[in-house]
Amino acid sequence: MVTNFQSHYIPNTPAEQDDLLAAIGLRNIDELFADIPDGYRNPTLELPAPLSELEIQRELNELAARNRPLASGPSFLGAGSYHHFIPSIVKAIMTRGEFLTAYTPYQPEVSQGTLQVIFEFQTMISALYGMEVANAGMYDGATSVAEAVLMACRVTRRQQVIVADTVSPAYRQVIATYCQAQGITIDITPADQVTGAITEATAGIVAQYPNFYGSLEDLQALGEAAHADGALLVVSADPLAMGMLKPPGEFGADIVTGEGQPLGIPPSFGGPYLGLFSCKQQYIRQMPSRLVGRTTDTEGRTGYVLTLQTREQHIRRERATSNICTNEALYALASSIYLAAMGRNGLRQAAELCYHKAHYAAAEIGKLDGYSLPQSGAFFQEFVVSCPQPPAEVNRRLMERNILGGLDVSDRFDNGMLLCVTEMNTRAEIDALVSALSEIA
Amino acid sequence: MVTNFQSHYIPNTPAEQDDLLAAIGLRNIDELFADIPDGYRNPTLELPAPLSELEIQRELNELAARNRPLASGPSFLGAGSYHHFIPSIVKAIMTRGEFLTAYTPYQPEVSQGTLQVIFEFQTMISALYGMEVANAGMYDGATSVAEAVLMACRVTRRQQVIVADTVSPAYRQVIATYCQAQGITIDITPADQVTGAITEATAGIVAQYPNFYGSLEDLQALGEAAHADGALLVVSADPLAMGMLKPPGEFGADIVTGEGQPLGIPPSFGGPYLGLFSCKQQYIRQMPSRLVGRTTDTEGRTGYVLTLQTREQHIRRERATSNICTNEALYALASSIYLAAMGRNGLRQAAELCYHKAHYAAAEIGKLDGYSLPQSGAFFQEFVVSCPQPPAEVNRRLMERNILGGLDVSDRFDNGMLLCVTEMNTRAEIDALVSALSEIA
Amino acid sequence: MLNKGGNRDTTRMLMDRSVSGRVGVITPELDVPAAPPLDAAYLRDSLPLPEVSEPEVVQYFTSLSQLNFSIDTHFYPLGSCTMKYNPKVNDEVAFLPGFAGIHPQQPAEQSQGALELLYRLQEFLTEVTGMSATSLATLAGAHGELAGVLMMRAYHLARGDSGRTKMGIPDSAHGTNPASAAMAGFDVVTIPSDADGNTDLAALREIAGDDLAGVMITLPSTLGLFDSHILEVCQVVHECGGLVYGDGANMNALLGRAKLGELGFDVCHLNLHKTFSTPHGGGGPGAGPVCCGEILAPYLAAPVVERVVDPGNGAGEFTLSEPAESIGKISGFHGNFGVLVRAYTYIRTLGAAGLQSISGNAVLNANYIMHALKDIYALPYDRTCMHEVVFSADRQRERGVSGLEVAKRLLDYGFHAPTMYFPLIVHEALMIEPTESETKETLDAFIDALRAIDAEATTEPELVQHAPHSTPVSRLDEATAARRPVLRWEPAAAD
Amino acid sequence: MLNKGGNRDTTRMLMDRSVSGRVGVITPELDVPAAPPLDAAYLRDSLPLPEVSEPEVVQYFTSLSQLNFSIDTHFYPLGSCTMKYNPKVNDEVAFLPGFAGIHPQQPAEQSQGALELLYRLQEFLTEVTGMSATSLATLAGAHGELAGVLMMRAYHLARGDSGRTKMGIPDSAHGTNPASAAMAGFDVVTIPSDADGNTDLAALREIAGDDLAGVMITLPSTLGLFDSHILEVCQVVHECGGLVYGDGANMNALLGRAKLGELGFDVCHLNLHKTFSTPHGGGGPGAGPVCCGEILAPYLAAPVVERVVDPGNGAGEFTLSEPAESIGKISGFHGNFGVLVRAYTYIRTLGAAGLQSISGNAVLNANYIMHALKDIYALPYDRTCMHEVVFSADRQRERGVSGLEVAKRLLDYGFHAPTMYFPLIVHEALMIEPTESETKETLDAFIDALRAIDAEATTEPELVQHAPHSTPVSRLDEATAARRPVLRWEPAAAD
Ligand SMILES: Cc1ncc(COP(=O)(O)O)c(C=O)c1O
Ligand SMILES: Cc1ncc(COP(=O)(O)O)c(C=O)c1O
Repeated sequence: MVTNFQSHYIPNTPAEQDDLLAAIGLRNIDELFADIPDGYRNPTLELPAPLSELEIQRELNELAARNRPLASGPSFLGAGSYHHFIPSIVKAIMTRGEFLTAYTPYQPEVSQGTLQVIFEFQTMISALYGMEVANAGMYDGATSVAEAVLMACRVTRRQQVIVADTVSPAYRQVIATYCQAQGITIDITPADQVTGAITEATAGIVAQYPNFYGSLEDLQALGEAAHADGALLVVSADPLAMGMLKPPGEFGADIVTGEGQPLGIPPSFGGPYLGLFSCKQQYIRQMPSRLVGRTTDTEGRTGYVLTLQTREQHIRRERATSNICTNEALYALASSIYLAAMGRNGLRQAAELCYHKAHYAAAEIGKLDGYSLPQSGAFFQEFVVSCPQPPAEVNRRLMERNILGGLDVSDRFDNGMLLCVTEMNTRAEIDALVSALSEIA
Repeated sequence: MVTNFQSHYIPNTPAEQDDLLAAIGLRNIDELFADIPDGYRNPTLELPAPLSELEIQRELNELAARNRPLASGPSFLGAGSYHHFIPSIVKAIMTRGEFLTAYTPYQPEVSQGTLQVIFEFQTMISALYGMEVANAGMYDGATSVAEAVLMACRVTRRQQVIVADTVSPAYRQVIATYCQAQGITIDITPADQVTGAITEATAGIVAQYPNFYGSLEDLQALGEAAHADGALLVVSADPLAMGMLKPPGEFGADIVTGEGQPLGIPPSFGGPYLGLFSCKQQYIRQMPSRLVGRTTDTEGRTGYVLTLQTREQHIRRERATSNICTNEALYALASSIYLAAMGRNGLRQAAELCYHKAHYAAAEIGKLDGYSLPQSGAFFQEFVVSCPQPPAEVNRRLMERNILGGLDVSDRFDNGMLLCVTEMNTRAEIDALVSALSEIA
Repeated sequence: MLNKGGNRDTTRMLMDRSVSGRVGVITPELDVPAAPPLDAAYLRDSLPLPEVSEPEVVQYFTSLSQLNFSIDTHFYPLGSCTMKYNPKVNDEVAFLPGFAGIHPQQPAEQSQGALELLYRLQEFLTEVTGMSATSLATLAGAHGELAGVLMMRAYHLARGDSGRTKMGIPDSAHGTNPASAAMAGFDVVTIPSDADGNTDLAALREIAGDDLAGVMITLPSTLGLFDSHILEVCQVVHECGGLVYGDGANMNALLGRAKLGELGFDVCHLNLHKTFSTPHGGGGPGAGPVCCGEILAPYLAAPVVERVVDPGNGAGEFTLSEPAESIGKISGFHGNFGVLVRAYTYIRTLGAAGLQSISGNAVLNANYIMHALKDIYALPYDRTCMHEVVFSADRQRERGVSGLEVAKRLLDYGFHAPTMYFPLIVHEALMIEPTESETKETLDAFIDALRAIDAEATTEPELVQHAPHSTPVSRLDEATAARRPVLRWEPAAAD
Repeated sequence: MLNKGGNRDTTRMLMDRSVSGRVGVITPELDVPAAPPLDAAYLRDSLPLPEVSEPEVVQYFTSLSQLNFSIDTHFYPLGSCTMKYNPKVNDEVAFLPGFAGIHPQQPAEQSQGALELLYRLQEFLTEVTGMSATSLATLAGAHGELAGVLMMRAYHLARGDSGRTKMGIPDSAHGTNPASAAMAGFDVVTIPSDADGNTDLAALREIAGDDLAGVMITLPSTLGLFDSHILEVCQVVHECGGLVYGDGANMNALLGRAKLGELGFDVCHLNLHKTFSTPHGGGGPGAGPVCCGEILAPYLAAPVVERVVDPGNGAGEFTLSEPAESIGKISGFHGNFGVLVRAYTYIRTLGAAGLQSISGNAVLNANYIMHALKDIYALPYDRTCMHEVVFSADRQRERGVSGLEVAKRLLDYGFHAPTMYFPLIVHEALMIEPTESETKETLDAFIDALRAIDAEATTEPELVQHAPHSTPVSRLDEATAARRPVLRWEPAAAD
């Protein structure tokens, strides 16, 4: 027998519950659970006692206070999650109950809000990447590129994929996880040897743009080499960088994925983020997850519906193009609001700010004794610095000055630290970093 | 000639502006301002250069960081603005654009949301105060009681008002400001001498409940004495205390006002707050400001409208019952949500928590060497402590321990400090205060 | 008839939904020993508040909100109200714990950021109006008016000039002007407008005597016109020893185009909820700061923020203070701080060029509407308007359709109605204020709608007369509401 | 036709509104020397994004939102989706700068609060499911399934048991189950349900061999039934060397009523966006943590949070780690942290008694609906249901009205439709899940609506067949949408 607890989230009172029970001819709620075998029913649940909202607020504020937010001091950590400006309107709109507390638009007549937003999203993501179609239904950047690998294999009916070693280590691991049971071989190959490694068995090659270490790969060459052997070029591209960079679509990429977080989504300790996924029109029936299409209603009015659902798990089950059901729709909304607000000029300006500030920082750090920039060539907002000491130590000493340093990439570069500079970093912050580094040297 | 600035808040571009100008036969915007006399047109405006939203956020965050929020440590300051719990739903709902960006419901057909909320508000405020009618249109607690004084004079056609000296000093000052040009005499009278001071010339007497120093006045006696001479009893009452206190209406009060801030409104450095105003039915045509009434539409459906508008400035002009137009409607919404959520039981519990915690704190402080409680008698959540040192000094030393102490009331009580304890103060905080005070003694 | 989804059905009020035992908030357990109970004479017996759960509260209020028109959802050209876009960032910063969570009486050292913001805002508004000093303590436009006219009174009295009992107010003035003047003890004298909608100078001269405390002038006027005699108006009033009060509610037209102080005004208020875009909230909160010239500065309402400079190190500290001859405290604390934060943010976002662009576009948009409709709707004053245009529906009236009905019909077209029947001196007035934050497309759609309604007035007058047809409720019986007022829920009145 | 208010007219898409030169966000000026320009080969020529102002963005998206049904505005009894009230406090805390503003890779010392929260949540979910360990890295239910079946695979392989290629899945299962099994390389074998809606034990025994990796059982099943053979099911599978996966999407029925671990499940996922009330967001984000018993714990997806105790002072520190035999990393970072914060908050708010009250009321409400309607709507399995009830519209079908049409007609009554045509084994299925957070009044109104629609099926079948009639759009042409897909805005396609 379970004691009753009148929660503020459960309207019906014990008296009302008794009314309902009486209507169905039962005496107590426990009788509803008679199918649970004896001995297994009503186990004890060892959980802390419930808290009032006042106490909850206090507890969560205390937990939150033990983390250092990026905005609380100069921060130069990127590496897959970025500190970018988010206009206030994003949160103001996405927290509207009509968006927040709806679900997948299965009933299009009463879900045009969500559906039209997704159609906007598909439009803008296609535009950003220079691709013909984009979906709206991937979890994050990592799983998106993993799904792209699976799709490349489906499209080409080949089982071998080459992944450049400049792709995010996390992405490479997730690709491996997704492919482990599919008989797909993943070859992690130095970026400059990828074109040479392609064969007629290659389903696709995977590159990141800018790559994990900040540099810009030669997508043109990769695409030509891949296509020459009937393989697909899969690119994972930073969507914000698309504000200034030539999009992968213009280099002939077949599938372009990305992490949508830079587009109006807070870093939030790694999630929820948003997987971006776009491809050439000819492959749409092999695409994973959700697509929204435009159509008309019985009175000829324009409307939007989920479409090409026969690819999806609820129809195709084990032969679906992916198992995805719930995804990150709310963040497709967030990034749509973000892109709408930034617009053509704002996104370009934001990208340019990142570019110039990062180059200023790199140039200044490059001048410091003991520091060097091991990579040459074009980069966007991230770059590797070789430090005079182990990056962990450098970071520790930066944090003494309340500066969050970069990612330790000493596995690849001698005392390498991957730094990221965005439009959020003022010149004063960059100068503070440079002078702190000079003191640490 | 003014340079054009394309703000993100102004959609039309220079090209579109030119289209509009062409449509009306002008060449530039300056021509629209030809009526401004030469030499006065387009003055220079010395203002700092505009900021992007990113920079605005940074600047405002910096300014905000230089203030100490009540929640950042134990806080025992009340004295007219209180630290109470606000359920998250209040902000979630009141920031909805449909409420936030509407105006006074002049067009009832498209303002039923605001109107029905106000009707709920009037209902709940009447209930809280035990009064027959409440309006929704006063600025704050101080101006509300000042308007009540003016109304008492209108109702009685008398020009003398007695204000107990236990009424908030700020309220007394605002009453004086409002009455300065009306030929009304305000007598500030010791609370225990008010009944004796009433004459047939007295329009009304004003008491606060609990009074400014936390104690509970004998409203019964005040009401009887006032009514015996045809004067009105005006009470300014803390609405949250009404969760447990007998309401002024039950003591025969004629006009009951209050500061609505405790009902779900953040302290916000003193505003926006919410004036509460209620009275007996017989006086409604003398009430100031806005009232919403229930009625029906042409199809017999229930609906709500602004009513008894002939009292108001837009109709009655210089003979209106007050000059109020814009007031604090959004906070009437906030407090309606608050009261709906707290409900019968929650408000009582909140009031009881304040009561018990304050009494615990008072008892513990009363035991300390050097401290005493100069007031006897019943109190709610505030009480005066006589300190062994000047309150300013005690407060300074409390703040060294990150404790915000009470208001300095040494003008009235020897080294008196007015402390407030609410449901937000944990026992640990109270104990920390007590032990800090004992160290300071 | 179809019901509307259980809980979310807005026809049931909170008390109709109340069920004994439902809980909307859980409060913490008492963590101190219970005190002896309060004397029963002070304890209430019953607390007739509703008992509903949290989901019901959210669903009910959310559903109610959808019954409103608002700027975020509808074009809202309500004249004299400046229903412009309200930036979300302004709300966001106002909710920062360092602003929303601070106590008005905490020591100044604990609130330097807030005080500095107020100080800077005082400076900004002083600059925008061309005045010398500003008090932020007043909570709305009318409240600012009250403060301003009390200051005028105090000024005259301080000079022993106690015979100035009259306040001149144009016939076009907003109702708050005479109401405020009356609260300040003045007798209101109405100043007529001349044929062009300007102040009738001859009439003004007639009342300009030693019993005139001053005049309250709205600039641009509520006819949406810039008074082309404004310099003379100020001169006439000053010459008789009076003062000129400026109702700055319409300042959206003049930002960076003219400064009231330079034109000769002695004191004015601004409506931050209009010109400076803090949200109207269904009827407030607003803020009505008062700005004035040198001679009136000592009388400003308390408190004002001062910067006290340490002569040693030059560091400034901000404190609240009371002007020497202050009319006194006029509100509980220091003004509607949350609104002031928003206005500050707005000004910082726009700067001088942005403010000038606002007035330019606000005026341009109003003139565009004026030109597009004046062939159809009567225009009592055919001259360049400022931020709003006042039409008369006289020509529609001839076909049996009133201004009110035209306005109501606009609701069916998805537009909020203009202000109706104000200013009082224009017959069947329709006062349209588009603001700068609307697109050309919206203006065009609105113009089309008003043209279409005019056509309907000929072809289907009943359609217009009985509008609106597509709103949550139709025309409401206001007469009965006022005759037999039902002002709160009562068990018997439940449907 | 009436237009809908200019800017707020949702029929124009962003690109339709775009005007060259309009600006939605102002970016800061560059405050460092400009770098040499990027090699032109990397520079894009054009960026075909819209150009709109901030007010337009707010108004457009706000207006779009109003086209949706949602929990906050409508009863949403969508079966299998647990559309319960989503507490606002959960959102509020998730947005705290100390949560929303932290980087997933900042040093553990800079994120101890976040890690401790994750650690505690792992413990809570382990306890709720009666398992031994939990990984929070999976981003939705299906993602959890994938992780779980990969763990089963890894377990068998680690034991050299490589012939287990089959995964048994009931015919009533959600589509994600077979899709996930396929992604993990398994051949799906369908297990039929018996006449009572339980697993057909005989059929299960038939497939239980040494090629069976395991089964994926949803409990309660998607028929809304608690499988009364569940102990035997687990036993049969275990006896043949297989493992039992639990799809915990329906855990709202069982919170504190039964623990999957105790019943014999080896691994399961939970849908935090269902059972633990994080908002569904129009289709996500969710979170699908995986909980498992001792034997599968080494295979959990990385990372998990560990508490490392300093042996010196006993102080604990939280770190991310990778389980010994982990199937690997399955998402970019550490899971959908913002969702996890919400679920944590929910559990802390409710405690054990609260969770039990949820399941009790969820099941009670579903049974109440079942009893109130089963005389009218066919009930394929006439037994106590759990948190949802699956009817068949067969009897309405006889009168020419399909389940889909009944569902669409509910929209006119202001209710979201139930899940239709799922589970696949029920003809004309209507799957209704009321959840615990709805009032009796709402349930009654919904019951009345379904009874009324049944009556309409007799009296006015066309009314039902062509429903909905009162929604922003009517029935949409899905066939053409799929045949000639238009998946993005194109200039030519503009209306
Ligand atoms: C011209 C004019 N003056 C004064 C006011 C009064 O301002 P408030 O409503 O803020 O009191 C208004 C407001 O409607 C107005 O339009
Ligand atoms: C029974 C069942 N299993 C699995 C899932 C998949 O969960 P998700 O949508 O989070 O991937 C669902 C969700 O709809 C479900 O109802």
